[in-house]
Amino acid sequence: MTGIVDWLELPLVAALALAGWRMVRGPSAADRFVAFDMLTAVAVGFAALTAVSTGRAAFLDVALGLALVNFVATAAFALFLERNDGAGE
Amino acid sequence: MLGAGVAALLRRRAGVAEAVSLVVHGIVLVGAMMLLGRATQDGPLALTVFGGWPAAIGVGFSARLPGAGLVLVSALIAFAGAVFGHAAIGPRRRRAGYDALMLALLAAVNGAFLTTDLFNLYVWFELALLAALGLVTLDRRQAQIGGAIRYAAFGMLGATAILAGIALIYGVTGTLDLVTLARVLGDEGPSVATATAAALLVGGLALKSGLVPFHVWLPSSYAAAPLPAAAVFAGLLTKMGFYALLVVVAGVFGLGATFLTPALRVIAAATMLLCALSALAQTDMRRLIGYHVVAQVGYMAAGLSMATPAGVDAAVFYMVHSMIVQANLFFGLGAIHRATGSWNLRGTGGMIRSNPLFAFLFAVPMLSLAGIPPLSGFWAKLLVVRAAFAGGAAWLAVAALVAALLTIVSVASLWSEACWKSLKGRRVRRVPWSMLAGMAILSGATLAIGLLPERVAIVAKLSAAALARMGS
Amino acid sequence: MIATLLMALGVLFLLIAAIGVIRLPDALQRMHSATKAGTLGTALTVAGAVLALRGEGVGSGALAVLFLLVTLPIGAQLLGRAAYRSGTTLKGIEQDALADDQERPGTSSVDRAGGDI
Amino acid sequence: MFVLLLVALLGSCIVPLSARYVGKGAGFIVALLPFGLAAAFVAYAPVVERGWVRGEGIAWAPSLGLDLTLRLDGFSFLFCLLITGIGGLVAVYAGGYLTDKPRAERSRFFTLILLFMTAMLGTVLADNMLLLIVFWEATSILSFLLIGFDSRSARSRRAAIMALQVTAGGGLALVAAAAMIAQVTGNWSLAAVAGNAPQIVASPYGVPIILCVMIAAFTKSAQFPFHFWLPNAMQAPTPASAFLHSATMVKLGIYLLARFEPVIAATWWGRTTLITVACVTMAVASVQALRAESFKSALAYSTMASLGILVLLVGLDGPAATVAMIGFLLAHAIYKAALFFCAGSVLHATGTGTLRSLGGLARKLPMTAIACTGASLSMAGIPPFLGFISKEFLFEAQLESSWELIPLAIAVLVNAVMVGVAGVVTLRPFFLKPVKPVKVEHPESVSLFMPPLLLALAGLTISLDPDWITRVAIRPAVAAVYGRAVPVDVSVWHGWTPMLGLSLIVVAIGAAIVRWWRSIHAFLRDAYLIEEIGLERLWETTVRGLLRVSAAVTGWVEHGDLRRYVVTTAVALVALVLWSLAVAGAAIRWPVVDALRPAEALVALIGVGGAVAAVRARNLLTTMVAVGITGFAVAITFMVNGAPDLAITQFTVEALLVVLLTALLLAVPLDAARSRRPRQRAGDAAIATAFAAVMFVAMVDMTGAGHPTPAADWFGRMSYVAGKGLNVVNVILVDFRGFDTLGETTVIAVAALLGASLLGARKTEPQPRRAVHYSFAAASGPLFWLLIVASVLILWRGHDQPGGGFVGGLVAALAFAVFALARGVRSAETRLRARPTTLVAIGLLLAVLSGLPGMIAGGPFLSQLWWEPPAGVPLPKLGTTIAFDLGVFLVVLGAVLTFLFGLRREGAR
Amino acid sequence: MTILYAFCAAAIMGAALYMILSRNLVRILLGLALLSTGVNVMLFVAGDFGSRQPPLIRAGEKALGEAADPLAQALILTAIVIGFALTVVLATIVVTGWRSSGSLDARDLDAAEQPDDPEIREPHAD
Amino acid sequence: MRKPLALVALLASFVADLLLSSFAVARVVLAPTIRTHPAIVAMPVEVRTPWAVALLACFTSLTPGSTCLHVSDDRKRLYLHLLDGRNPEASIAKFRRVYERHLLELER
Ligand code: NA
Ligand code: NA
Repeated sequence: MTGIVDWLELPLVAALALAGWRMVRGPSAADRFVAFDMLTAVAVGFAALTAVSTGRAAFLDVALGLALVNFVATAAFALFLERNDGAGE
Repeated sequence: MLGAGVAALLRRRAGVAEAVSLVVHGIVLVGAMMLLGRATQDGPLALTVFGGWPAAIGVGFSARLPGAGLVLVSALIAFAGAVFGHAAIGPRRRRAGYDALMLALLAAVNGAFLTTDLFNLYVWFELALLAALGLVTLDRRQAQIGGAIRYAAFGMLGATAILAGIALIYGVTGTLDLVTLARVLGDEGPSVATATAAALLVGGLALKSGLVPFHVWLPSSYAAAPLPAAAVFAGLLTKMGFYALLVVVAGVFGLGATFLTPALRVIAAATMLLCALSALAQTDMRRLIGYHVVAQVGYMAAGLSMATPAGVDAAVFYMVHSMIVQANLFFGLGAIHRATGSWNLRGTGGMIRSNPLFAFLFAVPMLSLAGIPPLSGFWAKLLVVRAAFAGGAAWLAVAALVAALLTIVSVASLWSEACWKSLKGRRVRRVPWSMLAGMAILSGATLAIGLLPERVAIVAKLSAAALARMGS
Repeated sequence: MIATLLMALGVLFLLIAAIGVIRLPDALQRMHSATKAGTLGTALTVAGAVLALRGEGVGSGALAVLFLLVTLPIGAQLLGRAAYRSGTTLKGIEQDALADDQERPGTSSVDRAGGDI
Repeated sequence: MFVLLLVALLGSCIVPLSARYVGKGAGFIVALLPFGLAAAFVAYAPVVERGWVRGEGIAWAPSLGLDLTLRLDGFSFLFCLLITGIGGLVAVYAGGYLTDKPRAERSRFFTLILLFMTAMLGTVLADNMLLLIVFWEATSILSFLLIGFDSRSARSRRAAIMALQVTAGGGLALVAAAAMIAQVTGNWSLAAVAGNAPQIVASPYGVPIILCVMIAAFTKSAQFPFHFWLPNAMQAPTPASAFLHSATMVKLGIYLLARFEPVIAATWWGRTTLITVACVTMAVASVQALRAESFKSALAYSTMASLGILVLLVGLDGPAATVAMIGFLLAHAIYKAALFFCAGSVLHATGTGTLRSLGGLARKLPMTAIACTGASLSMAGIPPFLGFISKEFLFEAQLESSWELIPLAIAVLVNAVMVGVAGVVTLRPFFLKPVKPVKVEHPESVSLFMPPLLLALAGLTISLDPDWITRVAIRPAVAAVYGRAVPVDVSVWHGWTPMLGLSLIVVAIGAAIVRWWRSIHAFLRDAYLIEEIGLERLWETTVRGLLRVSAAVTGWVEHGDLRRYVVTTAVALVALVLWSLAVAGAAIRWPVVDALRPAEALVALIGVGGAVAAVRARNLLTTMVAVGITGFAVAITFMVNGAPDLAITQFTVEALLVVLLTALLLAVPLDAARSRRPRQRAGDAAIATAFAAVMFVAMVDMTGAGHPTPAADWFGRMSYVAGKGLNVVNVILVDFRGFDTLGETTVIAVAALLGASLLGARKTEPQPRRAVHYSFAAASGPLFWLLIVASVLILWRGHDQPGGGFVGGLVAALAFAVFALARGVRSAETRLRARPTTLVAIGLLLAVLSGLPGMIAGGPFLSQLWWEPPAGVPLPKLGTTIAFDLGVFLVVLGAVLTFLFGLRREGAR
Repeated sequence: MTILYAFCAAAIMGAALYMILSRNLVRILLGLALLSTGVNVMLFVAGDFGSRQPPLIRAGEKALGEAADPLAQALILTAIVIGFALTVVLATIVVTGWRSSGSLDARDLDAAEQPDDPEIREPHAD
Repeated sequence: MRKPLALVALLASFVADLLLSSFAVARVVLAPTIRTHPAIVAMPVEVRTPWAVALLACFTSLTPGSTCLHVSDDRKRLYLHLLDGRNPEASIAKFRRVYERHLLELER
């Protein structure tokens, strides 16, 4: 099992690299944030694979945490793009 | 030790009322006295490991020297600062959290003085950095913000260097307990990793304590903080850095590890000379004294760089002296500002006629700073000069004496401008009693050390011995 | 075996999503790739992992997938409008029902936050 | 003796208070102290007379080498008599002189004078060199305070500072000398110096020691080239000038030289140096004395010349020189103090001190005129005054010593000038006709004319009946200085000797000077070149130059450019590391190369790629994103290497940084145009590369050393057994190293306080708010609760599973962030109900309090207690760690929210 | 792997230092954040990461088996949080500075360098 | 009894759509040349309750080739970004058939 998982990590790293590339290249801010979303998904995948390769479910907790927190970052990015913020209602 | 525990607890109360702050400072002072008593009587073994874990495993406080002695000094300064602050700190600043920040700062400083753990030391440095930043930005004036950015950037740089050094040491030894480290590192010669770690720690701590050329950010930060805080900066913050330097160089790595000595000597000489020289041309009093604060650290480093017990002894004595004197000098500047409305020498004057008691209380730290006997500064400088001669670095002694002459020149003109010169067209106001009382506490301490230096000298000697014993 | 298959599929989708993020011509289209293929890939991978662990951590895994399913579309909507409004270049757009939206600056005048940076 | 010093010290502080209550007579009351001391010292006369030395030692600070060893020998005794005797007269005189001054000021003056007297006594009595330095520096400081006593006058202040600069510099030289001597001999005793002379001279410190002693003495005794402070010191009130700057303090240098004579004489160049310096000083002083316009400065320069004579006499060898030195010391002190008193009286009476404009005062100040005449006759060396005897000694010493004629010639000339000055200062103000009538505002009073009169009288009586003073003072003093008893014959008439001839020559020349003083004076005044080349100007130029250098250096170092500061610091840090590596000279240990795991390697390299991208990005947003990639990659690296706690924390922190930093970026311009020139960038790149290289090498060596983990292993063994937790990291955080965490929590709390203070005060005007995305707004409620529940779970499970207070707090903060983003900061604040800072305070208190139960139970602070349910009861185990973790949770939550609310408000402005 | 990680830590720190040497305050801020990330990696390298097992004791067992270095992790955790706090505080100060001076240039911190004018009386420290 | 059924149907069609949409994207992405025909279209909405509108927006965002960009202020129109906008009417009709019907039933 572990061997296969190790191999599965490679495409994931490739995905990570691609997302990172888009994140840095842009060209627009929106592109970067799309890439950030992608990055989150890849990281969750990593957490799942690590859980399998170590046999510890604890890494699924990490996956959960990631899912929780990155949405907020995405939202913040989006609001940043719209330049709209929670000042005074 | 229990007293320290209670004090540590109370210190952290985020109380904002001045009364709470004053009471806490008083309690800490009493606790610190008990602590020093324990430290000198029981030897350096009074140890509390928080959480009740075995020594070298948990993080502990140890009432060893010189830390315990420095805690007493810092408690004294903080208490005097609280008294002084009665009139200097108004309700607006108190609402902004002045008291809580000062208490946090005191907690950080005392934590650093007492801790037995390298990483814990780093945590206290960060706490001190943040508390100091809070005090610097308390008034949110533009100059303060600029100073704060610089302060924060350099604080983080220094902390990073320290943390990197800690990482290397942990990687090599797998432990963070100071005593264990001293034993482990003392057994083997320097390796690339430990030598780098030592240099990083020394660099980071030199940055914290303001040694040349790591000092550039420091003098202006004194101009930015509200006065009693600036006094505490001068008295405690740079000395906290130097204390850690002392523990790292003389304790953890041991005086036998001489690979740092040549660099330290150059740094010390440069600090003494450059900063004493820089002080000459300053007209802003806070910057003037700020440069002297840094120059004084140079003297301590000179003592430490001798890598002899006598040198460490000198450094510890110098620390005790300099903490009290520099805090007091800043108190004095605050009082002058209160009376004349100016921080600039050109706008001050007439203090001796309007506030003769102030003039006396101010003269004590000034003369002590200049190293005039029989005040504490003289004995401190003497010990450094002697250690330098004895250690075969006569040039360092000469540098110390030249810097002392520059200091005298600068102090004399400060006295002349602030106290003697008459202030045309403006009435010089009375200095409030609370300010005088705060100064009196510290001036009294300076006089006491000057006239009865034996007690401090013994503590310094014991400290040097305790540091030397760490590794055995 | 099923677990491995699920994980492989999930990873594959993630990779495809990432390729989409690189290859698709504009931000809004890339977003399609990231949210859809990405969500599916993640869900499959986590499901496979839970299976491989014989049900251990099923709570966390299920919660994570659920949360992703809830948040990814919302994130996509947020980003989508934000991307649009920040004036990002839209390649080959054929119809724009939002063209009279006040918030979007002309694509030629580059907003300091959006635009090509 | 110790008691006497103590009495003097206390008396100096107490007695002058009387001046606040007593008017004119205060001087007499104050004078009781010095006179009483004088009487007490006279009681020692029998001891001293027999050549005994009285030493007293009290340990003071033995660890510093400081003990209170006092030593009274003939030389000290002579000084003590002079100090107390003249001190008393000065007090009396000052009582009359300062009648116009406010009482407080008068009292202050008396205090300073008496303190000065005490310091002088201490200096000459001290045997321990440290003790001597203590008193020596005290005289410098008191002199500074007295010269600047009239502190409103800028000239006074300037003169005081100059005097202090010179004399304190000399004091430091003395400190150096003492430290070196102690280094050589291991001993601080002054008396032991003479005995150790060969050892001192032979040591490598020999030359520096002698030079330092000479510098100390020359500065104090106003010898060339350190002489210029003395004439300026005449800004001091006249009683102080009389006491400090002529009779006593300036002679301390002579005292020191005399004590060190054995050491100086042991080198081939020592005596030559002394004599050369003395001759130059005498020559300069003579010229200046004739140029001087005012009464007091003429006296000052003549004092300088006299000090030159004394240095000359120390330098000359043979017993006669010593006898002459002692005799001249005594005579000079007596007549010069008297003359200063007279000068002061004239100044006081007329308000002017310029010699040319004075005249005819003999009628108005008759007693002063008499005193002045007497003292002047002594100064001029006219028999039967004491000055005559001392001058005879001087010439005898010259002739008997082994020196050439030049010093003799100069001494003759100088003495002639002194005759001239004595004549001028007596005849001109008192007996010659004034150019225009001089008005006398203050007539002379008893306290003003009595002291000079007594001194003038003393000059006469001593020479007529020298027996007592020779026996108790001169002879023992000579013996003390010379090292053995020397026959001393003090009498006016020695018969027809060569010395008498020289005296006659001197008087003749002096008379000529008096006769043609006006033209000589005018001629010399025109010679402005003298002023141009004056050392005083050189000194001031030097000090000004130093200030300029200081300003330039400060400007150069403190340029205000943060970048260059960082450059300095970074370069210094790298240099420090390289230097210590070079000194340590250790070789790199290479680690065993382990298998490369390709996926993880790629992740790590992506992290580096993010960092590189951050460096290259020109846009702040891109930079932030790139930094975020690095953080992400690092988090994944943590995760795949067995650190779920780190990963989850790092991810959460990255997300929060996005939320907070986008708020920052909303406020500032995103375009970060290049702020550095290409060459600067290249330099920076070099620095950064060097830094990275150094760190890399150190880390390689570190891993090469292996990873001993004694503490970590212990934690692994004990975590569940002692800490009741399965998650070892969390147990370390809340229990084993709970104190770290407490400190860290305090860090966060302080950060929150800071954020509240920086961000809280500014109230923003309400802005028209654009609607956020509809679905987001709708979903924010459920999302909020989902996140809250998750955060509580993370907190609760933290002890056994990844999680804990920190992450829990961060996640809870994210819940509020969702709310703030979707519905605005204000509604998030409303939902929170409490102020974030309140949460912080409660949390901190909770964390601290959780350490108390364990303490009450007898353990140290932060000992954690556990309650485990009885077997079979389905309750979770409870520990104080949970309270601790909850405290951390609340602090983190409150702190993050403080910044979240504040920064998002700030970003929205 | 260890050498690679060491390289990464060093490279990240080097890049961070280069950013800190810039004159744009926000770049400096981000550089400092990056620097603390780099140091955290360094701490990680300092710990023993011979195992990929998390330092979690398996249910039912009393002691930790083979696992990554928990102490290093605890230290990094503390360092992460402290670094985060400092970054945020610095960001706050930068924003405040931007609001009051309108500049992000590190050279414009000079205001703190100028000695105050004696003629202008500051508001009293009350 | 209708409501749970509607809910199940809704979720089922959603999961199916998620799979489909992922495959659709994969096809586009992996094609040798990228050929897309993006468009932004407006879709009228019948559901009235706020949560139903929000859900509709979410579902449209997860289905093949469409993302909701904006909900009009009066909640009567959704603006969708379509990856394949060559036949917008058909796409809109599908959304209304698949999702809005179930949502309307849930709304009752
Ligand atoms: Na002689
Ligand atoms: Na001769």
